[in-house]
Amino acid sequence: MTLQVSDLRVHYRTLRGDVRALDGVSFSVAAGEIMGVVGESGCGKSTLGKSLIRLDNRMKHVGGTVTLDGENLPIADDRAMDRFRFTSVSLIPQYAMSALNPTRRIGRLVADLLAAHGISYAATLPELTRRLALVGLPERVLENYPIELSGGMKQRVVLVLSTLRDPALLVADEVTSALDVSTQRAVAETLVEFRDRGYVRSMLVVTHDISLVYQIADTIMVMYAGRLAEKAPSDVVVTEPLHPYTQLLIGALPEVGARFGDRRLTGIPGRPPGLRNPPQGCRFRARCPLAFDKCAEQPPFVEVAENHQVACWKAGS
Amino acid sequence: MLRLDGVWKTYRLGAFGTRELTAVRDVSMEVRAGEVVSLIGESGSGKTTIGRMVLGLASPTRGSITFDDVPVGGLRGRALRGYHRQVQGVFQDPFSTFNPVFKADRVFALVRDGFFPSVPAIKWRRRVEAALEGVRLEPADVLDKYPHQLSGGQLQRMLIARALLLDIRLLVADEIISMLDASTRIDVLNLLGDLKTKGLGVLFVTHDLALGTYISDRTVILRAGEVVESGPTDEVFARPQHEYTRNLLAAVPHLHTRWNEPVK
Amino acid sequence: MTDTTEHVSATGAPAPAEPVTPVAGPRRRDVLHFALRNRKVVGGTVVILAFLVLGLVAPFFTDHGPNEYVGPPSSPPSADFWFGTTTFGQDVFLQFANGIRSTFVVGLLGGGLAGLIGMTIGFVAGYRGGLVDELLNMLTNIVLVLPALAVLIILHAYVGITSVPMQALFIGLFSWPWVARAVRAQTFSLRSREFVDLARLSGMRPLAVIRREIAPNMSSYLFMTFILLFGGAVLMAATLDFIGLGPTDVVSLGLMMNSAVHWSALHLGLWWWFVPPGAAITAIVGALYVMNVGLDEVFNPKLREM
Amino acid sequence: DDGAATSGAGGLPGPGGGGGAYPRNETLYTSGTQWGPPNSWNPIIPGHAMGTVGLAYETLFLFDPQKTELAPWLAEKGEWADKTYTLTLREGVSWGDGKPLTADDVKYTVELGKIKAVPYSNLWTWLSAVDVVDPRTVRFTFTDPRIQEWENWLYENAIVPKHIWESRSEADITTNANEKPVGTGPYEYLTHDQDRMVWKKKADWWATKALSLDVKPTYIVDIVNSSNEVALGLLLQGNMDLSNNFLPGIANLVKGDFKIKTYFPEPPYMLSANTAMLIPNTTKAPMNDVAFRRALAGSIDTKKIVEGVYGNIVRAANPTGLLPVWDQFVDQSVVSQSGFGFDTAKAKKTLADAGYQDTNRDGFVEGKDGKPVKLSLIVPAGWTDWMEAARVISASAQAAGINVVPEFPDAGALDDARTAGTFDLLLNNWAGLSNTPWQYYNYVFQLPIQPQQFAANFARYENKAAWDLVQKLARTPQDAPEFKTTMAELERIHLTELPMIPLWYNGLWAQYNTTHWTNWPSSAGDAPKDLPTTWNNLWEMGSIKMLTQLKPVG
Amino acid sequence: MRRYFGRKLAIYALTFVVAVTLNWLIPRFMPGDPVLRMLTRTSVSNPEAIAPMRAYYENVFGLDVPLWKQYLKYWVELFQGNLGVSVWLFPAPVADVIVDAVPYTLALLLPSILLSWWAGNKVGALAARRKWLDNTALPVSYALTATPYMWLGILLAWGLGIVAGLFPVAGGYSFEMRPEWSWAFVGSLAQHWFLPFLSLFLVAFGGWAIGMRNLIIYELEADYANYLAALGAPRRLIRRYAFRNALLPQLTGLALQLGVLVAGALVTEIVFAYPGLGHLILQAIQNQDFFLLQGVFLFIVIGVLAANFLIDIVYVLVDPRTRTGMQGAT
Ligand SMILES: Nc1ncnc2c1ncn2[C@@H]1O[C@H](COP(=O)(O)OP(=O)(O)OP(=O)(O)O)[C@@H](O)[C@H]1O
Ligand SMILES: Nc1ncnc2c1ncn2[C@@H]1O[C@H](COP(=O)(O)OP(=O)(O)OP(=O)(O)O)[C@@H](O)[C@H]1O
Ligand SMILES: [Mg+2]
Ligand SMILES: [Mg+2]
Repeated sequence: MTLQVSDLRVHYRTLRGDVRALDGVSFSVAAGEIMGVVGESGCGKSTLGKSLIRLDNRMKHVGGTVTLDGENLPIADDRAMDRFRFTSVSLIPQYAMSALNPTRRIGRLVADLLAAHGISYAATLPELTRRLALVGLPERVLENYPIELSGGMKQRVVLVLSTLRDPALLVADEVTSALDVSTQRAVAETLVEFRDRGYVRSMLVVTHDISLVYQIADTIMVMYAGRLAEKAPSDVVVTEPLHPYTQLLIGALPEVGARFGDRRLTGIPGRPPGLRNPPQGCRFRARCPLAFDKCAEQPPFVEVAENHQVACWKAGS
Repeated sequence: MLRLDGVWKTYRLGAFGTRELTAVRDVSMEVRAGEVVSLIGESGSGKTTIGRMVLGLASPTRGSITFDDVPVGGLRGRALRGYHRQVQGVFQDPFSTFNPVFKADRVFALVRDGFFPSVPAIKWRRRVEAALEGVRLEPADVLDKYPHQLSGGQLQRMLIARALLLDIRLLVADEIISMLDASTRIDVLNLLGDLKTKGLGVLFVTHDLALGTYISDRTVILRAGEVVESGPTDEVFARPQHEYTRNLLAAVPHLHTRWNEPVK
Repeated sequence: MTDTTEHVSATGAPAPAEPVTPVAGPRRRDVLHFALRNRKVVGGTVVILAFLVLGLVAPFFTDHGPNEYVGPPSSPPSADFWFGTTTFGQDVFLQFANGIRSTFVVGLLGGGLAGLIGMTIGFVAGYRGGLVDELLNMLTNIVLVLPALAVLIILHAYVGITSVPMQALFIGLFSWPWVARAVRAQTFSLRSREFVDLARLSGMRPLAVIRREIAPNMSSYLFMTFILLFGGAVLMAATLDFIGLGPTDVVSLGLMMNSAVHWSALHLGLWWWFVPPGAAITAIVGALYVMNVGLDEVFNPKLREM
Repeated sequence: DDGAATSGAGGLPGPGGGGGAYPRNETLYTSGTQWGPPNSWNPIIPGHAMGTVGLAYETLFLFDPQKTELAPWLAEKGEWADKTYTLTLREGVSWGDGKPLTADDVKYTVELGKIKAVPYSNLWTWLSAVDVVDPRTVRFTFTDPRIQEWENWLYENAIVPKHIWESRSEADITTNANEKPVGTGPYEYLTHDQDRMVWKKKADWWATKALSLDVKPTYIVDIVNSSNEVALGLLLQGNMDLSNNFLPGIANLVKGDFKIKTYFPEPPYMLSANTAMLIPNTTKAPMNDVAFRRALAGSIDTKKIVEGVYGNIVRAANPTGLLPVWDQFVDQSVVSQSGFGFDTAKAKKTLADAGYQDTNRDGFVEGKDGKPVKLSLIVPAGWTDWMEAARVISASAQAAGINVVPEFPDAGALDDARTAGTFDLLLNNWAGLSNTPWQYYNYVFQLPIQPQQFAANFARYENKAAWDLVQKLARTPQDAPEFKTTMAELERIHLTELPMIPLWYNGLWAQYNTTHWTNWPSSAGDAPKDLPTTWNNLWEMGSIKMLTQLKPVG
Repeated sequence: MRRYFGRKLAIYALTFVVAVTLNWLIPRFMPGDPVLRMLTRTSVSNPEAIAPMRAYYENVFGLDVPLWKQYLKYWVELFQGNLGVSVWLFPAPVADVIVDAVPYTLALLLPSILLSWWAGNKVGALAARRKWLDNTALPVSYALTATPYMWLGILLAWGLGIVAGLFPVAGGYSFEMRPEWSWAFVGSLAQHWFLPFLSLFLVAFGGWAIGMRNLIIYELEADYANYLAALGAPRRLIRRYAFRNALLPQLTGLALQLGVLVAGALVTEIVFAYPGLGHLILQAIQNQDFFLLQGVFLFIVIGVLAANFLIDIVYVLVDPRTRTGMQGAT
């Protein structure tokens, strides 16, 4: 087992009180697994990704533990985490387009970063060029400034840079959202390839595009309002979802060829609850067609089938 | 109803317009009443530019755009206002279509200021409520609120309601759902579908092929400002003629089908 | 790259930076909430108001003019003359209070005019774009590199600056360029926002679009700009007054320093004559700058200290 | 002001130290003349560096203000014979390059006046010829022997060396900076910089032998004024020996223990240098009315100006406006009969009697036409003492019901207004110390009125009789009994008509620091009585002798 | 990049032409006549002399030819370095007068601009990361940048010069000295230079420190800083990057500030009776010396334009963003 997250709680501090963006999340990711994290906007996906690598100064670790390969990740301690970053855990941020210092040539940037970790740039250069070639970038890009590269190129540079030290875990946050369909496919397939080549052991792919994540992930985890709703192998989530939220979500996705006249798809009525004062019990209750009295109580996130966990009172039965 | 004939749009850039950028090249197409035409293309292919020209927000460099055989480009003042009574637009990002400083229902007040200054307030309010109900919004839910207090879906529906206040015949919908959550998207699409059946013509701009097919009758595929393929939606998707269209279709992620598997 | 220049104002103090975060309605209450809790904003405002009140009220409590010889010459601060007297026996405190008044007038008028010109040019250039933009931009650049004080000196030599409003006018005429640049850049980014298109689809004319749609989105930015312009105008006026190029028929803080120096207050040890006016300018302008930074923190959540 | 008097600007090598320093006890530091970087040593055109005329170039005569008569200098004597004047040069005077001074130099200098751009070109309207009789004798033949004006010329204009100057073109003569002045005087040009002018004593000077006069300072460093307070600072620190600046507050320092002295140890501290006049524009109503001018004159609280504005370093003017040196010519009976003094009540009555009434009850009288009278008194911006004085004048005139408002246009605009006659009231002091009161009355009454008045009669007051008297005065020797009667008549006209209103005498600002040099001119019994100044045009009134009287300390 | 420079140069050239033209125009259409001024100075009292002297001076000042010729001549002479003749310091050529004064002004301006920029940025960057420094340096910086130049000058002159007697408060070097290469002389120069320099330095310093501090805070919030932190880069590296990037707007700020700094220098020179352009400009005004005023103004404009251009070049060298795709921008 590579990553083990148990009962992780991370809040955002605001003047109006804490936003409980992650409110008791437990899951694990196996070695070699690509796990997709999906959910509506604001459900806490990025927070989860960030928590595993770097809490920004507005985030607060409230509870829970994270272990990687059996070793505890001190996620609340910024300094102590430095030992793990880049080498054990790494990140492709949502903002890959602006993640590179605009006034440094890319080669220099990499060299600076490596030097800071005590690694020789010259020694790493062959591997670096090999990986750049793998994602279709010439060695020349190292001489370029970020502004001279297109969005897709920057995205791939960040991908190579983030995985340069073969981290055990890579968090890829919305890496394809800003791209064209064709580039999107190329980048997504590269992620899989990197896993296959062992450049990264496991991966957390955060996105809101279920169709996309279905293409590459082994497991899909559905989040709702700061909690986990369902986690299962991707085929299972897409074909036999158990949580009513997952079901409605999948049902709202039009397929190429689906026509308005033929079959009318429906959305999920209502909006997710605010996370500052989330309701007691099941958080989907207000929008759930199946809601009943028991839902006033928080349903546990339990395994209902092999590798299939759901947090719903109705799902187990 | 709406016709584009050999439309070109060239932007002048740089000092005193010394550099040129052709965003739209020789585009011809047509939107009829009660028909949804989707305009599909990757980023920068000129979709928005076409939409803006149709709305009279930009004028074509060459070629003509006519609405009921009246050229749109030459409309000024009163005539342009008359045109906007019939043709309206809804844009990609609902949050930036509403001025965040003001309450969301200001968009209705603006319509009244611009087109119906003589309608009394009470009567106008009733018409707004009717329009909101037309897009399946509860007036009490959305009136008197600031944009950020409303969801993207609600906002997009308000914009459509705003357009409906004007008895429009053509709606330019520029990526109106790309910023919405999957679950809300479908609501907006369904609404457009309903309006179409009531005779509204829609120019549906999108880069999402899956959504393009859901309500559209005909599809125009655009690449670098040029039309590469157009025809009835089913046909274009089932039998893409152009290499570019085929590549595009192949890259679309399908639920239930992986990229490397044949499409079911 | 133009946009990077907007961080620094003409006065060297930080200008409101970063793209505008429009302040939405209920967030207005937020703004007030944060403003009232921001030490910089509150402190700055208190200082400014205190001086303003002093300038407005104090002259009413005496029956003689600030230039009258009312006391013994060159006497140090005392109960009768709080800030002492000049070599002629004028009441320094009275001059001080009157000087603050003209300081505020210059700040308001000069800053206001510069703001008005800068905004007009910035809005028009940013909104219209194209050739109009090019021309206005060129104008802006020209005025920007002309050293304002040198131009004002030249102007004074030829025209003569004879009253506070006139001084404010000239100062306003030459301190707008950075505002125009900044406003242009902001307008440029706001212009492409879709609510502008929507307004046009609702039959709004360009001027109305600028006034009713674009400007309200920049209100916080414009306010901060005005604060900086106010401070800049005050400093500029003090400089002009000091070198004897200001209006001479009123009392101003710069003129007080000018007189003090001219009548050898430094060597005669009349420190009470030249210390208060400079201190007041420093305090007013400093308070404005501090207030500006405070407001920046209020309007820009990124900078808010938790 | 404690510590202000500590000397030494700190740390710098003191007297005699450092190779580049001027020995302190041989150097005189002065200021008050030069307001900009020294840039011209051409004695012919105005604006030359301090000492160009006086230290380097010299005049034929000096004027002795104590005795009010010319004293021979480069010339030994001069004699009138009807319309000719014969001048004899002193023996043994030589130029800085060793060549002797000759009659040719004098002839050459006078004939420079034939160039229109030379300021004394008008000389040739009443002079007809200059003849060299022998190397030491020159004869001047006049068409109109204006004795007073000629004497004025004789001591005000420096003689230049023909052998050096004759090669210069006309334009060159009036535009050349003459950077290497060669003169007959006791000093030669050493160096200059932006903020200073340095003169060095010449090895031999004719007056040492001829008159037993020896200038004491080896170096004179004249510091360019940037402002009066800088001068005060330097003076207090002992870094300046003679300041000819207007230094407000100096009275306190003279009384204190700062080693600072002035000519008089008590008010007015300074000698008087010129008369500050309030000039009404007599072409405009109501200033064209004598009664109004009289009321205006009586309404002004001169004492307040003297005490409040100047702290007693000036003195109130005699109603005639004649400087104290001319006291012997002031006819006291005329003054007591027609003089004026500050009396608000009387001024009000004068106004009322003349028909000026406050009909609209705003506190100010209206003109005879019933229109409000509002007179602006202009004073150049930046002339702080005059600005204050203008405020006092305005306040006291207003108290008498005359609405005078001070305005401070810039100096150039004021020049324009004065020259073109577009002002109401202004202050002016251009009649200063000179060899003859003729100059004063020429200033007051000069005719004809030109569209532009450059130097005199700014009031534009036309009185043919007075002007005839002034011309008569020009031709009358001072010792003739006629001179006195003509003066009395002019004084009477001036006081009854008041075309210009004399207010106070500006001082011959001079303050000395006695740390390094003593024996300065002073009113004290046996002290020298020369004019203690470096101002241009005053060296030739005997200031040069001040340098021969100084004594170094230690 | 060629295009970028071309454009910049065009703007500067245009500004220059406008400034020169204004400079030429104003004295010719404003009241106040230099010839009159000269006549007044020479106190021409005899009426017959006025006309010939007027003609003579009009010729000297070049005012006796048609306007367009005057304008052309003005340009031609400008390029020959001939700025006309000073009225106040007649007959000195304006160019000479300025050349004599410029070394002093430059000696004040260059070090104070460069040092305050350097030190202000350093301190600002430090303040951005040390709370205690932030709490002390920042208020001081605000007070400094809000201080009118002359007031600080007056305070320094009074406190350190007059009361404490540590520094002289007038002149370019001791009046007891003759220029030469000796330690004593250089020391004297430095001693006279120090206070005016200090007051310029301090005011400017405050502005830069605040600017840098705020910019650094923005930069540290930037995405690239976050990304680097996520990759475990040490704070040192991140701050180095932030500092470098924050310097760019500070550089543009420097260009914008030049005019203000020059103005500050003029006023400071006046307070300290320092023999630079400031004193000249003041006297030129008081003496209505248009030609000198024009000359000084022109000199300042050229100086500011040249410095701006220099900064533009430096900017391009340090900011890659100006080199690509930004040709359209100013
Ligand atoms: N800096 C912050 N301060 C306060 N609340 C925050 C902050 N950042 C995020 N949140 C809140 O935390 C919750 C989770 O945010 P998060 O960014 O993890 O969502 P997400 O699932 O990644 O959404 P998206 O799909 O839009 O990226 C949201 O309700 C959001 O409003
Ligand atoms: N106002 C403008 N001035 C100059 N160029 C423009 C302008 N608007 C658009 N363009 C350019 O025209 C081209 C087409 O732009 P357009 O916005 O129409 O594309 P799009 O297909 O809508 O792309 P997207 O999917 O990103 O919205 C782009 O290269 C764009 O940069
Ligand atoms: Mg678009
Ligand atoms: Mg009246």
